Amino acid sequence: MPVLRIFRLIFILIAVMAGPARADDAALRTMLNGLANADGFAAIEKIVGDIAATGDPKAERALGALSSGDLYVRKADKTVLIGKSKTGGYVLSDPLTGDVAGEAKRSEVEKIKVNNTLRRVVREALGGLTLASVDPRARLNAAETIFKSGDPHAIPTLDAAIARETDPAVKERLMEARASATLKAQAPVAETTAALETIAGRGDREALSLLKSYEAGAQGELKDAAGAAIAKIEQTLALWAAGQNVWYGISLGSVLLLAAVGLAITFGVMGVINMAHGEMVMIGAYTTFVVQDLIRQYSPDLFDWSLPIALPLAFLVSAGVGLIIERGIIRFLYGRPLETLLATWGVSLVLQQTVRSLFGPTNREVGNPSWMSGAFQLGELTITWNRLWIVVFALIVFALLLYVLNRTALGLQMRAVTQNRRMASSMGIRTPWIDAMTFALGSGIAGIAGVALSQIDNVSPDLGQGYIIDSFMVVVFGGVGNLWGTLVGAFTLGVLNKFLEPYAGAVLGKIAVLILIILFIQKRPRGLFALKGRAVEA
Amino acid sequence: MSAKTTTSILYLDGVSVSFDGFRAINNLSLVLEPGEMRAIIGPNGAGKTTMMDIITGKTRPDEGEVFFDGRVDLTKHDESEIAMLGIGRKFQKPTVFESHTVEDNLVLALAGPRKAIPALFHRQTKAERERIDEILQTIRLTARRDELAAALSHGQKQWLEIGMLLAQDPKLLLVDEPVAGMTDAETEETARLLREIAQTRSVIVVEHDMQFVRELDVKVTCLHEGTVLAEGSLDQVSGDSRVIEVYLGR
Amino acid sequence: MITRFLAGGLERRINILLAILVAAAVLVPVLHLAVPASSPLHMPTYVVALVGKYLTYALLALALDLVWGFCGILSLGHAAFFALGGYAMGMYLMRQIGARSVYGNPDLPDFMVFLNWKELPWFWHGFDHFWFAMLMVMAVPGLLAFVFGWFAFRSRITGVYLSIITQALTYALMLAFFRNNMGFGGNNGLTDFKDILGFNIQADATRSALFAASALALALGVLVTSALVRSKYGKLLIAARDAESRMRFLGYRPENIKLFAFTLSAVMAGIAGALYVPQVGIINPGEFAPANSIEVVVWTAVGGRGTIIGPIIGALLVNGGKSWFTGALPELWLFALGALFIATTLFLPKGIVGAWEEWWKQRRERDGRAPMMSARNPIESPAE
Amino acid sequence: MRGMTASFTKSLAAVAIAAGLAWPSLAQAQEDTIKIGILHSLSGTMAISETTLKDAMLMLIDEQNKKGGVLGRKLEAVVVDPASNWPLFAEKARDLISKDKVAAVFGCWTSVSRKSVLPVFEELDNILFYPVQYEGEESQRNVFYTGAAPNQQAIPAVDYLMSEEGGSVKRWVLAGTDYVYPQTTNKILEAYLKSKGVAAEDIMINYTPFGHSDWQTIVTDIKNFGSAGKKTAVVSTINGDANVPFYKELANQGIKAEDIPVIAFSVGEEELAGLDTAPLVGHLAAWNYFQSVDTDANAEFIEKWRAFTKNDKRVTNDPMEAHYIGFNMWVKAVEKAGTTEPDKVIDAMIGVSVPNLSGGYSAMMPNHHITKPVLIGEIQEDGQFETVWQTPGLVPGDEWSDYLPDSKELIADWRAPMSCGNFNVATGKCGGKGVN
Repeated sequence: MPVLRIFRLIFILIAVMAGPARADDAALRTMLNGLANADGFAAIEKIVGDIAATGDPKAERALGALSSGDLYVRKADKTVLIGKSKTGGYVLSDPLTGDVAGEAKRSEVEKIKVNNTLRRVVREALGGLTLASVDPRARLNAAETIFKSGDPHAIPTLDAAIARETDPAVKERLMEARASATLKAQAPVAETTAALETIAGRGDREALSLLKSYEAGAQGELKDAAGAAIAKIEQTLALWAAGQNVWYGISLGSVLLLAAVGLAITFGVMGVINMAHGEMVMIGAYTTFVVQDLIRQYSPDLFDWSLPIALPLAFLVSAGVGLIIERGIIRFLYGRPLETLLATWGVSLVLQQTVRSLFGPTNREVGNPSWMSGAFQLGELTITWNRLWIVVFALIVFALLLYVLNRTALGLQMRAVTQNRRMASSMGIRTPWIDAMTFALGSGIAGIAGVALSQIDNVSPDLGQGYIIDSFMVVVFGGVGNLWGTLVGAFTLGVLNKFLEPYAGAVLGKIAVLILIILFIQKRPRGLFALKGRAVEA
Repeated sequence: MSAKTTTSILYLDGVSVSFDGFRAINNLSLVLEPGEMRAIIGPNGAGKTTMMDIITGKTRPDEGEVFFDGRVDLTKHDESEIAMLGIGRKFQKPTVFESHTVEDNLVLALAGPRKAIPALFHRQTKAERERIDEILQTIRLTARRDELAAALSHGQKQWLEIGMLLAQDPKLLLVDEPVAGMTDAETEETARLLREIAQTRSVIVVEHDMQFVRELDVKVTCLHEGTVLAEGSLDQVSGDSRVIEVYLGR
Repeated sequence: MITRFLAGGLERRINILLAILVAAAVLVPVLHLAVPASSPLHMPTYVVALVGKYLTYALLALALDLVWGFCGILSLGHAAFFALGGYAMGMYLMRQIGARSVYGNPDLPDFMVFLNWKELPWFWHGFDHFWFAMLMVMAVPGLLAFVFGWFAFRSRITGVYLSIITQALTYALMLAFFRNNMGFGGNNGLTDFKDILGFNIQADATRSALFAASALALALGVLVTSALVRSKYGKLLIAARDAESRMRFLGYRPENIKLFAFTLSAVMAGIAGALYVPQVGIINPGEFAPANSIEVVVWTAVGGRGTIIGPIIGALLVNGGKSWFTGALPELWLFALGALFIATTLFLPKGIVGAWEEWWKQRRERDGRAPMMSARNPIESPAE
Repeated sequence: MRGMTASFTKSLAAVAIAAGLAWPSLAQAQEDTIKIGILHSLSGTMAISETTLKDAMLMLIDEQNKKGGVLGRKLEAVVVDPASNWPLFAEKARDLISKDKVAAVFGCWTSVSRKSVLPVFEELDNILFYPVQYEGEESQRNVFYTGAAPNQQAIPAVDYLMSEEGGSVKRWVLAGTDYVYPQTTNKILEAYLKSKGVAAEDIMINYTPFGHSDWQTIVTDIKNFGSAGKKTAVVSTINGDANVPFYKELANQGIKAEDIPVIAFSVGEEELAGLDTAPLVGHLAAWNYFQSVDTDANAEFIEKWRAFTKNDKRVTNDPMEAHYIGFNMWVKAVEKAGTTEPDKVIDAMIGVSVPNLSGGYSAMMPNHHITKPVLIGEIQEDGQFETVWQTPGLVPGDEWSDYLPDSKELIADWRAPMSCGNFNVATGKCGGKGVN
């Protein structure tokens, strides 16, 4: 039984805290080598328990390696070593000291298998080992581990830890862990009520989870107290949930904005219905893949820089493809928007199949650099770094684009050409060159959108297809020819979608948004930010 | 409702409209009597076309009254209803059905039912044919009746469009710059045509060409910044100092 | 009145086309059923099934051409009407299975048994009856087109905007039909049909009959379209395409003119879908995919929009090409299709038929004959 | 008008004659090779999964030819592309059988594509080998199902998670793409879990559309559902493309396999190749084969596969193994029957047993499903799975689930007297044959 297992572990931990004699390296090594003969996960679990009982910080390395599946048995002498894979085999090192211990071929070693349950046990063991650690983060984690397991036997240890703790944040966590343990300890009513309050004060999901399981087994006054605490937490969480919907909406909106903003240029400014827009995004994503692949091969240290490196390249590659498309096809079709639709749809098919032939039909792996991975807590909101960066990135791209269109000579010429081609031409603007540049700019923007989307979506030849309809909806909804419209449109649709999703489900929510757009267009055929007056009608 | 409303064919009073804060028409009042032809002049942006848009129902005024034929409030009707009431409009840029023949253009314009389903089973009557022959004569396109309208010259398209207005048999014609892009001879011819039309209908002509306006020899209204600057005979108006200031130049 | 209307559509080229279709409707079943399999004249089942399917595609392309070629409404959602007609037919065919379904439930189709449904949803009632189903084949797409068009045309949504919202429409329908809870079989759609009007759906005679029905339906479609575009209404349609505001100032309501064509076109597409389903044996939400609608546009463009023969030739050629490519050079199919899109818009803006007509006209003029003045197939692309 | 009608009649006659004369005679199919049809999408949305299977089949056929073919004749692959378009599957199947005269067809991935071709195989009496795990609830005379039925994947997976070793899961999220396979699998699992005493409020079912890419809300829901104080696991029947963004979101929101494990039925080595698996270590999949399976047969298979595709990083997956088994079964059955005639081969197939890649033998059962071991694997950092649990013996595929009220009375047996795909043991009638 897992509960028993945890009890035993905690018991061992207490023993450690009480200050038993430190086992020497040899004893630890013997225990470790016992893993070579362990048969089944249960046996490994027992050894992990024994090792943790020694309380020797040197065990940390070995346990960590076990948890990440890096512990091997050398078949020749049945010793347990850490192995890091390299081509054709492993580099071995000592599990306690970390000293290099030679190399081995794939067939010469056998991996010590771990599963989820075992990994959790190891995590808890490591957590226990570190309650007295010098690193406050480690102590914090240890407190969290005990909070979740809530073992009553840990109370004395926790009291000791609380007494010596200096860091207020860690101290708070320790108190909460103690409260958690108190709940399980059948303590007197007053003490339990205080514990309930402490936990309720935490106000997060873990606290709720703990209180709920406590409430299920409690009676009378205490049950009511727990119920009240639960209600209080749930109320706060409901507020956070609304905030969370807004954030998710903004995040979805930023993805839509990225996908659509290039289209706002090619479609909105130039009137080209670019059905190959999605493929420009896809090319940007594949550029990222190629950049990462090269970095992995030649310079793995630069991996965190792969996205900044990929950005300009993706822009150039997509812009280049866009330029070829514009010069080769679209320039013959100006003024015939519906025909550009057909031709660019053809282009999109060709591009998809080309990429499929070059890179294969399967998804390619684009990794998240460390700064794009993981999440942080903002109150009860889990904000993932990749989403946050994408929101920031989308806004930067938008701002840059506004700057280019409104403040640079190229932007001025672009607007001049769109508004009155003949006049612009007679004023000496090279209109064909401006057309090509505008289209290339729109395509290039799509390319850098691809870099961002590669972080959250499939990188496959179909990548673009998934965004093309949504992009058009955003541009049309926002009002063609108006960048601000695209911005507002993207975020409105994103937030709307996310508020509908919890009630209607993902599918119906999306259908509802589409229908709303169709109805909206009836009301305002030119979108949210349409220009009025005589000029637009002509 | 004043007496003026009931007798006039067109009655505009205190009409204003603005686009995104720009006042295109500002407290405009204009009265047209039945059988009258009126020329409207004014610099670009004076609100001439917008005024036509208001009369034909394309643009709704923000405020003011627009009455047709003494009783119909035009602000409550849309373009097709207004057209069916008897107001025909020729656009600044000649707008004809380019992929139809000259004759078909007139056929489609002929007064008659405007519903979709009856059109499926419509057959041309003798009376219709004769009316078309007559109009073709009037607009001097008999020889080109079977050609596509797209093949016509700019001036001929203008005429065809006037012909379509005739076929529509309206009480009031709004004609926007009918002689733009025409030769002198054509211009003269057009003036004659319009005078002929004005014998039986009311007409409003918007034009820049002062020579042409002179040939029409009718009452002139000068618009400026969406409001009436001067009204009277051409000589009176062109003598007005403000008109000279803003439009004719010194 | 109707006969006179239809007779108005007859014209030399249309006659030839109608003759081919009627001949096919008669000859193919004969070659398929009566000629022994050993004879070189025998027409094998797969050819009948394949060409029968193409004919329904041709009818769909013709329906699109009516609104796009003649009225300038580029619908990117026509496959939706096709699919709705198909679903109506599929529902009838499902009801015909009765107790022969795998679970042997006489009252519920298999997928409902699967989902633990206890009774037939209301919208499935009536589909036991062939004529009711046939009515729905036309009514459902027609009604959807009517309602959609009524709103859209009244709001004066034109050109690109209209195209994009028709695409949104079919996309929304696709997502909706994918849902299992909608009661249309979800992703798998409707399949496993047994018989139609009491005839085994896989029997050669049934296939021949379906083929003949498709050919005749296409012939009827051609006749109606041809008569339509040659009537005064047809002229209005083209007028609405080229100069909508002019029409309005002449007192017409272009929205009504368009609405009639749009609805009629949806009904034609629905009929095409209804004939398609028994021949391919399945209908599923994939038919609503926006890409399908775009493909229809390509058939029409390749053949020549604004002509009656064009979309039919386009549908047959492109689908024939697709069948051949996906069999012989599978990797190249998308390249070929993509290139076709591009080449058509760049080099054959009027499609094959349009290009041929132009060439013919030029030749006649060169030969010094009287130029054939005709407004029959005006396909100048209108300004948006 | 008379003239018009007359010209119409004349044209009709002319065309009739022309059509009669122009009908081409058909080329006779060649008889010196045995043709095998390969019906997998090479373009469109399913190309991502199916292209690999086409290559696998080409390799298997190539290997067989090196061994001298079958019945002394060489095999010839006929590859067509149904382009992820379901009606096109039916058209291509008809082409393969009628025009190319193939002896058997290996193909399809999605259920709908299989449903689309079923009538064709029935009508033209040919054989289809279907290599993908599916929802069951079907047994057809002309189809051999070499992928897993729900009881060969879903139920053992849940059993494992309920066990102490698997983490004693008490609370379940059943997340899937909204189509038949997840719907059915989840229905079966729901009934199964309830029969094991799981309360209704401890089961959360969630469906998303195909290609769903914004998983923020759902992953948060899962996290919240998992914080009710009971050990929670996610059973994922999320299809293909949607998995990558799903797992990315999972990793980023910090859902660790130790806390809320996700077990998937549609995520294999091929899908993992498109993912950074480091944050996903420990999440699970249930299959009948993993590339990491340590047997000689598998090592040889992988080596040949990499040589054939000239790519030493190419991965193998479960549906490939299904084709491997199916193809070898077909070869054996043809040799047993002494002919490639589908009718005879179908009868000869039942009882044929061939080695699978996980070290045992798989046999074709009378219900046209096969026996397989069930493996549970955890995702590793290198994109492979490591088997953490395995059924002690082979599990026979159960076409009609015992956990669905309408199918528990049904069985399939294609051997002679019964010869029925949906025999109702309660009424003693064969369903598909009709009551009238």
